[in-house]
Amino acid sequence: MDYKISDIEKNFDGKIIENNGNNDYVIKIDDREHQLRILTMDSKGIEFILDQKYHKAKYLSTLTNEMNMVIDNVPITLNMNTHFDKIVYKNSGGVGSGGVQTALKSQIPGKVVSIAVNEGDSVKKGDVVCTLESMKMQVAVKAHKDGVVKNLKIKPTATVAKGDIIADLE
Amino acid sequence: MDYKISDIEKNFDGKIIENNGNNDYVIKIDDREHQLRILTMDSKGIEFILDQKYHKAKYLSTLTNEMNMVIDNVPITLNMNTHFDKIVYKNSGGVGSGGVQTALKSQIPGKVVSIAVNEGDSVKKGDVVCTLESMKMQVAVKAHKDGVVKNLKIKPTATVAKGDIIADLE
Amino acid sequence: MIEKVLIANRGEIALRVIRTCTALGIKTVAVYSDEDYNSLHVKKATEAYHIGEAAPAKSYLNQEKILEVMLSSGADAVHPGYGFLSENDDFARLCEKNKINFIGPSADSMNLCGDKMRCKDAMLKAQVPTVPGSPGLVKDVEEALKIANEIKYPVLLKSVYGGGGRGIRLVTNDKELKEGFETVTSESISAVGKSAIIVEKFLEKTRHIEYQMCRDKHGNAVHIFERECSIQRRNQKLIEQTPSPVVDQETRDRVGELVVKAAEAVDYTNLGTAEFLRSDDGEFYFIEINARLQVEHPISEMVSGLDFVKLQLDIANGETLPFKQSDLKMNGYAIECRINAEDTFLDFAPSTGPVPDVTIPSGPNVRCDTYLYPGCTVSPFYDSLMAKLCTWGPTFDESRTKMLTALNDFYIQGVETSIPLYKTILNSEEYKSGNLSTDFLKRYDMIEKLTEDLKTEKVEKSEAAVAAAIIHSEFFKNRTQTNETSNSNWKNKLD
Amino acid sequence: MIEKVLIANRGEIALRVIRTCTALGIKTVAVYSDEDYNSLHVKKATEAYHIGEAAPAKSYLNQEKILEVMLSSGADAVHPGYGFLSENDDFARLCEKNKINFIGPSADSMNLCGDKMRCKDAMLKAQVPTVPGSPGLVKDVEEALKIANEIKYPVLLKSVYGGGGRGIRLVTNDKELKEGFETVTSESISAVGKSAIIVEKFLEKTRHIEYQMCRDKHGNAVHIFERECSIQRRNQKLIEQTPSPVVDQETRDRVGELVVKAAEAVDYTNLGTAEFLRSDDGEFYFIEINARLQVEHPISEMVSGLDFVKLQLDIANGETLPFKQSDLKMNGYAIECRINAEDTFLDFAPSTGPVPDVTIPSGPNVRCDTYLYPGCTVSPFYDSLMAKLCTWGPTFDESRTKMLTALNDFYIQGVETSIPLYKTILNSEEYKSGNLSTDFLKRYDMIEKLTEDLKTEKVEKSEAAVAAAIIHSEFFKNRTQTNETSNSNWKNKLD
Repeated sequence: MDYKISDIEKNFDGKIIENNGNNDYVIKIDDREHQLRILTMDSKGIEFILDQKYHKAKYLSTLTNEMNMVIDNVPITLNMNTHFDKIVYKNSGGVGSGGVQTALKSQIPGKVVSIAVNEGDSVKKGDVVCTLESMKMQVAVKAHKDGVVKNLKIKPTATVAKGDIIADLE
Repeated sequence: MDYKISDIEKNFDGKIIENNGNNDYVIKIDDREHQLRILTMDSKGIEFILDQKYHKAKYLSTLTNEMNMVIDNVPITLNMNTHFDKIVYKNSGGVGSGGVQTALKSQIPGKVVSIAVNEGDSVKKGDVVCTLESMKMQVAVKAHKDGVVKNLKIKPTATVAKGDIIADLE
Repeated sequence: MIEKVLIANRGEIALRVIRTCTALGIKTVAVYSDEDYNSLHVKKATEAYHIGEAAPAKSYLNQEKILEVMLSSGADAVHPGYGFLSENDDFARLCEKNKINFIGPSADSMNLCGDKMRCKDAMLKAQVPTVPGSPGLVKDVEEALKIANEIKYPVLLKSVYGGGGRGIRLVTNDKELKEGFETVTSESISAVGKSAIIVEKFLEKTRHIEYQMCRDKHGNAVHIFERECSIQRRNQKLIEQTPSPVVDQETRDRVGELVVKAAEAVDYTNLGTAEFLRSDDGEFYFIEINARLQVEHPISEMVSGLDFVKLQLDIANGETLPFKQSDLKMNGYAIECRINAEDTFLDFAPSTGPVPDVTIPSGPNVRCDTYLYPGCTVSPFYDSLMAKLCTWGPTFDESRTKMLTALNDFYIQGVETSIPLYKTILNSEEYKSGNLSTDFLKRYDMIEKLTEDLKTEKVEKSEAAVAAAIIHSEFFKNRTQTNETSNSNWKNKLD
Repeated sequence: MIEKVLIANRGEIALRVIRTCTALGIKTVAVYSDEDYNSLHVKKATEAYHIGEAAPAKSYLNQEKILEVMLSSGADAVHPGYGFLSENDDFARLCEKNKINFIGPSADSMNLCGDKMRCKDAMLKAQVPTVPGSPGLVKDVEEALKIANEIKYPVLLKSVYGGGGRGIRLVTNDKELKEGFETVTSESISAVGKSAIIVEKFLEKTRHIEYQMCRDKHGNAVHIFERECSIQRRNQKLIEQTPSPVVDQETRDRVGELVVKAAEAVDYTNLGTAEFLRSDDGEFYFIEINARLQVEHPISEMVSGLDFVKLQLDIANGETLPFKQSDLKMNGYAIECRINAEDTFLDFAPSTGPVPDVTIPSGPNVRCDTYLYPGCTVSPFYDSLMAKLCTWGPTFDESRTKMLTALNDFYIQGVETSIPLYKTILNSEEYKSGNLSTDFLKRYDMIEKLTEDLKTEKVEKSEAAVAAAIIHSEFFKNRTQTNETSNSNWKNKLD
């Protein structure tokens, strides 16, 4: 299996090569063999000793090809596939045909204190679309691309969650 | 429902008299009414505010008429019945007819280091039956009654758990 | 004698106050909003009363409701914490009127501290230096020129009606001042319809250094040393330490005497803080008084060995300070990191929500004041401070390395935190050498350094992460098979 | 310079050593038995090696196996903790031979400290007072009578082959001595076939007071104050505190000088402890040296501000002590409670097994050194010490009340603990007034007091317990109904 870690160039090739029972394994990552012993494991996480070093991982979310984990308190996103090159190709193809998303999403949760645009307005990337308040702070939500405001989804004093769509910019 | 707490003479009469929804209740214990709000609850425990005071209980074990809990770090055993007098009567009747148990149980876990008796020996209450080792300490297990040793269940170097039967004293 | 204290606050500071009261056998009354039913301060207090909706105005700022609880619960004193009503002199007066012991300064003193112009006046009279500039508004450009030449350029022209960077201009000579005076006046008039300008010396590479002050009701006053709080973002303190690397004993004593004068000048009682700017040439300028217990008080507790909440209670009880200035000795080095729920890479935007899991660091000389527990929630209604992580060491470096270990141990699931940034800062040569200033983050490109550090950390953990992923896949493959064949090995490991 | 330390131990002391090494950037190597795969010291070390079966002889006492790991892991030093191999001079010699830095005294010094007769001789030569009595064996009843009259009655007659209270007799006059001499001789002969008697002064209401000693490889020595450890059961310390309520500065200095002499007398290097008995008339008598870091070292760290493991590493590295005696100042009051897995009501019998849940107390000036975590196991193979709970305060009473709060917060599910007993002791007038002695528990009927306290606690919690039971019944009644009717209120509360 091929593994790719976000923000790191290098790919890793990893597999189990021996199961010695009693929760002891030999795994191979690229060209090196490692001793691995599972201490505890359930669907939420694993504690193990890799060679002579203890590690603790929590699985936050797992999809077929992507896994979010926190290992030794460091958050890491892994992509995996039996043949990694294909996936990279497919993904970049997808981005090419779809272009930048139209939906402007809020990156923070908060209460809407003001809206700077109306439907149909033209905005440039970086223009303020609305201002949210959270934890006594006011934070501006800015346009992520040039476009015309469509489907403005928010109202003053309404509450938005992280990831909620503010409007479409078409 | 009647409630009896071990080591405390007093009985308590308790019931719910109102369920106001939103996890708010009015309960009555003896003659006093109390406001109760559940904060969290599952099969293992409950957090609640009784009048203006927070409490946290863990349910360790529950039988039909008996409940072991730890409330605010204090372990408490409750007996409960719709009519408590009957139970007291029944229990004392049971003890009267059955007498003291014959089985001598170990009150600690440990390894058997020596056995002071043989089957068929007569022992008096307080005589040493065997010695166990645990945490580098040697602890004597003493006869809980006069009797003749029957069914000696232990062997030197064997391990016994807390509550295991050492022998019957008949 | 105070026997029952209502704490008109929430979060870690409410817990802090409860802790000392419990140890002293004093009963505590917590108040809580709809958002805080499951908060620790509710659980730890002797009694807890619900006071209203989540929005502060409807609960923690609701003076009438809080007074009602004080009276019905029989509390004889109130601790305001920081924020909320802590510097509201109306509230202090309301308590005074109802014979509730307000644990803090008198309403009059608080009012004076809160009025920056009157407070500055009081300091000038007491000969406590403030930032040089016009004593009040300047009436015309000629007066501005005269003052600028007295206090020396560069100076700032500020419209008192401005704010947030508007109506403010930095000028370095007479020509720029003349132009600037005009611009600031017109900007201010166009914005708010009027203009009123003050002139103030512009200080470069300033440090924020503050002094803990302490004065009883009999007029005995001491300072309990300084704290340096220069590492900030948007004027919000992030990391504090004591002693300051630029305050030696001579300076500590000299400025400390000014602090005692400052406390006397406003007839301050109880604990408070006098804030100063220190310019790069070593001069101290008074800015303002924080008329309350401060967020960063734990580090001063660590180097003084005193319990400040106990001291507050004793002073509120009318007791005399149990020590003189000469009895107080500074012992070792303490650092505080404010663990905020915020996204460093999103310009410190707030991050809120459920926290399913948390690991709180502990150990000798590690102190963590926090409201976090596994399963709690970081609410968007209140401020972003989740925890105050403090460490102490007999040397600065022992305190710093202890902090790094504690930051590594601190795990908060579900929200973004400032922990990674602090690791980068504490590892930087600039921090180690005490090269601090209020523009520290920008001056030394800390956010860029952080990006690099995070990448390095990922590289270090990559093999272990791949190993965890391999086993996870194996686990699910096996689990599927278990339905048919018995695989007790894996089964045992399932919870 | 030490760069990688193998810790030949387990439990809380292994964690303690790892903590300081991590802060100093020194790598750590843990070793573990079959019983300890899931122990925290395995998880916190840089590397961890399995060394054998659960029984100590097969793992933590297995010198060859531990040496093998030292060599293969590249460790350049070994920390023995306390117990296990820590006072085994063969092991210290094995390390010396293999050029591994043993963090402790030299093998020769350790050997001398471990031989009580030779050590006592060395102390007498150095004019450190020991318990008065015969210098060695007495040859007959006449010699015994002579010595008894020199050192004054009451005296103890002890057969050196006795032990556990056998072959020992308290006598108060010549007549009793003559009878006693005969009885002890015959008891000893009937038990072990031979007799050899020593005479020793019997001390009443004694206190156990010990001194932390510290000496570098260049002969510089200091004491780091005393600890009083009088509260014991079966000669095992339960509660320790520093300073001792009966040691004033004059006494501290005077006995402290003896301690430095004692360290020199046995050429002691690194950290150790000199134990004394203090008789009711205020005299101090040397008993023995503990040639290692002690269990109760945290309270001395708290009042001295020093990190003892760092100090050990520095001394092992051949560094010179960074302070003189006059630099050391005692600051505040510290208490330690040893949280044991034992049943107070079953004559302190061990209690072992899984610990599904645990809450570890924390907060300012609370330190808890422990291997416990939710889901861990208390093993029957090792000693019963689960945690060392320590508190500090600027006054004794602040330290004591802080300890009570921490004991209340400490929750350990699954095993019996000594926590309730400590609450009773710390609340007693006898403890508060410093009325300590090694027979404290019996003298003041503490077990009976505990029984009363536990009952009171139950009475206080009875209404809340009944309320919890009522709701529990309702919950199960409703859960049964939920199958038919929708009861969303209850459903929401189920996890």
